[in-house]
Amino acid sequence: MSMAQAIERFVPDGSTVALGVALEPLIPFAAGHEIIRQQRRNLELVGPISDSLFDQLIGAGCVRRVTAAWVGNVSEGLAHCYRRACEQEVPRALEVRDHSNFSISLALWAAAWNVPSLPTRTLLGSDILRTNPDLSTVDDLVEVKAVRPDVAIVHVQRADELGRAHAWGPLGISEEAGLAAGRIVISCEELVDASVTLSDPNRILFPETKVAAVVHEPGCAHPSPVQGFFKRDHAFHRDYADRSRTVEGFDAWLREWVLDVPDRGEYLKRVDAEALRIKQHRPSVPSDFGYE
Amino acid sequence: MSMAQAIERFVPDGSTVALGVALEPLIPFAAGHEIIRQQRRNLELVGPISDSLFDQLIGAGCVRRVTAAWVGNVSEGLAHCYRRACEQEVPRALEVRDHSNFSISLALWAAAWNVPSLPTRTLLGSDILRTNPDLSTVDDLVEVKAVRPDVAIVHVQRADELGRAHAWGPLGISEEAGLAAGRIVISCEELVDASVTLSDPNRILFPETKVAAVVHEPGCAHPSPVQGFFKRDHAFHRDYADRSRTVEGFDAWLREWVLDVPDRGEYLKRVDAEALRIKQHRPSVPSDFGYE
Amino acid sequence: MSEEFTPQELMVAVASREIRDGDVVFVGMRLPILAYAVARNSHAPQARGLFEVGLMRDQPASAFLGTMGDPPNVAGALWATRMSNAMALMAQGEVDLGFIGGAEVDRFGNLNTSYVGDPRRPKVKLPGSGGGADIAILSRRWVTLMSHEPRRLVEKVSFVTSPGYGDGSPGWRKRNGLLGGGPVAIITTLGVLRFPEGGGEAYLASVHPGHAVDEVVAQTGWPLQVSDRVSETSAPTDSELAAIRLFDPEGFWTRS
Amino acid sequence: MSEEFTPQELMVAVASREIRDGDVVFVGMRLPILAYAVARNSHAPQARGLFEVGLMRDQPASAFLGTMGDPPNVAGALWATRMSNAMALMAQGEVDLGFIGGAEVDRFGNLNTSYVGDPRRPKVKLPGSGGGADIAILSRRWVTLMSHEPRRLVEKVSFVTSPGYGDGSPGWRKRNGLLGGGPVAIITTLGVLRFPEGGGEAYLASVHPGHAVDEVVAQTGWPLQVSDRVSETSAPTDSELAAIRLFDPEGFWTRS
Repeated sequence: MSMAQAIERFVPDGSTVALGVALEPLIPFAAGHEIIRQQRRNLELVGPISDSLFDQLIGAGCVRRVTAAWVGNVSEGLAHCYRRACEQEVPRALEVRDHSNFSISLALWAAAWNVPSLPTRTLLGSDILRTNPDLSTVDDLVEVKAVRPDVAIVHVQRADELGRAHAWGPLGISEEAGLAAGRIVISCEELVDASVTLSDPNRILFPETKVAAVVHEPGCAHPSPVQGFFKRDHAFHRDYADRSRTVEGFDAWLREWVLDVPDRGEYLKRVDAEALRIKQHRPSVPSDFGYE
Repeated sequence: MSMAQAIERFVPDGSTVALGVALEPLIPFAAGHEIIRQQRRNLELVGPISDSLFDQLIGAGCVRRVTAAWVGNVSEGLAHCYRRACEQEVPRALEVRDHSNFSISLALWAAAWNVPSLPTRTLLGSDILRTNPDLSTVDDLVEVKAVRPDVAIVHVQRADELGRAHAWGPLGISEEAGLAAGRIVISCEELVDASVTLSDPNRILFPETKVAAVVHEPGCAHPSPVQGFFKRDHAFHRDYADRSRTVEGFDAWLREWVLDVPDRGEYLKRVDAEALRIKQHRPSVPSDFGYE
Repeated sequence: MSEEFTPQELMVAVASREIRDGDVVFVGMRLPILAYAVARNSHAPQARGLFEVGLMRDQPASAFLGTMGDPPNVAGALWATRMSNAMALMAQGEVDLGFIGGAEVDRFGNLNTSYVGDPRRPKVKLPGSGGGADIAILSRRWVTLMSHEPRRLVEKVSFVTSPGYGDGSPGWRKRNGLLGGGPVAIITTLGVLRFPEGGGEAYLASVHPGHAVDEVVAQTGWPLQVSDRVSETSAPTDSELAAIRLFDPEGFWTRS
Repeated sequence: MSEEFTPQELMVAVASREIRDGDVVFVGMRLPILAYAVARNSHAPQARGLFEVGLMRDQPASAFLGTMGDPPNVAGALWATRMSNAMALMAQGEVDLGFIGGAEVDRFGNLNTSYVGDPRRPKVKLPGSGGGADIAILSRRWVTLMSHEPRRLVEKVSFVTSPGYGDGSPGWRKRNGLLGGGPVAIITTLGVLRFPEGGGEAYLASVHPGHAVDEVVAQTGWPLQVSDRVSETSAPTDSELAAIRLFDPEGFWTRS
């Protein structure tokens, strides 16, 4: 399935979408750009941090609510579209449900385990408790209400056609986001045979029964890094931070990198992907799944 | 460190010990046998199911309390020492805190996250709620009180000297048991160089800061299986089930297989380990952890 | 009846028919593992098996399993994970069918696998719930398999490990917050008991070949209701038997 | 002072000295990553770094990091796991020291990284907590680094994202159920503020070379208490500077 088809089918207007769940790596920018091109509206974004993908979706007017621990540009600081939305309702008003990293994870575990909320000792004494209606205090514990995304979009290093996805490196809140979501859209650097994924069932991230689509989308995560495939494109992040300071700058950036780009293949031709490609391989030592 | 030293140092009388946390595979029988030889007393055992290791420790008089979902012999049925302890206080009275598989996992997650309890929708309508004081009902939810083992003893396929352990196959409640425990004793089939374990940090089961000891103990898990190393010894389980039906039979079994055996090396000479050894290898396809 | 079969083989065949194509099946140990294998090999090629040890499979394991954690069950698995993740799927209603073993069952489908007699000083200490209570409460529907004896099919279980329809009153499960739908069948060595739509008291739906309704009633520890349309259980087909014997070649589960 | 250094380099050196050998350090982004690298290279060879993305390391990464999730930080990691597992260690009190960045801090060490002004219509929307609130509440002790300006060191933060000592009253943290010990230092571009044993109001403990107490007081948004024993902050040593420049060769964090 193409990314355009996957977004068309599985991210309707009004969806609650988990994105960027591995934190800084493996952020599915290509999915976000397709959402923007398809002019989705009234989305709720769910994630821990987002390293400018949330900012782009907000700036493009796709987003009604953000449920997140941090929205910014990890190496550059503030998120300018996010600021404009919160401070000036430009391009539209935005509801923010603040979390910490730990509490957004617990909100997803609550949904994964199908309980109304989970308790934690974090957030006690924080004003986050005052502004997010999904958090409440009982005795010396905070109750974190379940957050159930309609769909989690997760980029991984490799997957097979049937949705068995292998990801490695830090996983952030990938697992709970996928389990909590109604369904999962997988995007992958490499589409591999099932003999590869099933050779290591411990590395399979999700039950295939939750996976609605597999999109073979190399370079999906640019400018975020992909262990074994791509380094992070720091300069690209800096350029985005600079240009998104003004509405005009952001609009020009969006035209150049999203609206006037038909798909990821075309996008990658405009990036020096070779310079970012990881060339020295460090294969893991295999595990023996023999049984007889 | 030898298993004898590890048990001597990290499993004092009165300890709460998590064992058999991967369920049927990787059960650290050698650790249990050493606990019996060292005549530990008043232990609390924590685990999901135990496939006769708990039964042996109970029959040997080491155990004051069992907090578990199931105590028996997975292929053979009832656990005879466990029955005698519960029904006749032979060799001593035993307190049982019944759980389901899901709730014992949650009890350990509660400890891992340092909250007093976690809620769940399982166990509603079950009499388990009536007998286990660690479970209570609030509205339509069950609160599962945290269970914090002093030590978790975990057998794995390979580990390095510094405690980075690789396990594969189904993991049951290994992760939450290790995180919940005050410390972890690792036993491994293969003691490997750190270059092996660090080649795949995603497969490292625990933070090394929790690992108190690494014991190189091949065959530790016999008669339970170890993916890639040993098949399950069904006949051995059946023999144990038959002989443990009576106190006398159990005592003779215990002398033969535990008390009169100095260590695991000697034990393995009395087993047809070659027949159980897994000989056909099925290596996982490596993942590329390259970064530049 | 095309050839001889054991009571266990019949039970496996009947159990396999409870599996619908596309079901996610929470597979217990012993006979249900075989039932899953048979169903996958015949009418339910799209079924998925979920094992509480932390595995999902499509194909049955290609060698004999003594336990669900045995190495052949891991090789080729679609997911090897933590138990709590498998339970998460069940808590979300993503498990269509579960199998539970039991030592005792009562007329409302409540199972006891914990204590016969007073739990403080039991006459018999049974192994406990394992995942049984979880399946009984959380799976969409479930089935239990049991030897048909008056001491096993009892008026009232002395301990409800895995709840069926509780006291049998309408809406008992919903009123008590149980998410799943409850038991749909008790498959015994003599027949198949089913429950009315929405739950309640078990009734005899079919009698296995070679047995009679009166005999089944006599072997049941409560006055067993018998369906007006009680039938004879269909014997295992040749292909069902072939599959059972393929996956249990030495009769470890079905001939002992 | 052996050679020229930037204010950021001094801050990194000072921060690294907060790390004790054997500490598990919850490493934030930017300057703290460098501080961890410097400490490991000098007085704290047994320290471990924990990253909220889900990593534990001993050795600092052997190539430049723009974020903690960059590939060089994964290669050679001691544990690559889920964020919630890293948080579990911190919730258990297994994290000795945390670093938190902040836009605003007040006299009681409360940090704001969320909203300047009314949260319903903020003057400035800041990125939010990330793991900041978690570290502030759960780590045994923590440190923040900040540019020393009156608009950043304020009388009262408009929003407490990451609590320090709350309203500064004795026992505020304990009374409110906060597990960790709270902030121990605010390392700024001008000096180092510390807190009395048991928490309370920050005081000026040392002034960076080239700056004066009066200047620091003037740049602080509340009447800053000054220690009787206020000293000059020790400049970065040659080896500290060498380590900083080894891990930030292009001055991405320390020279911009």
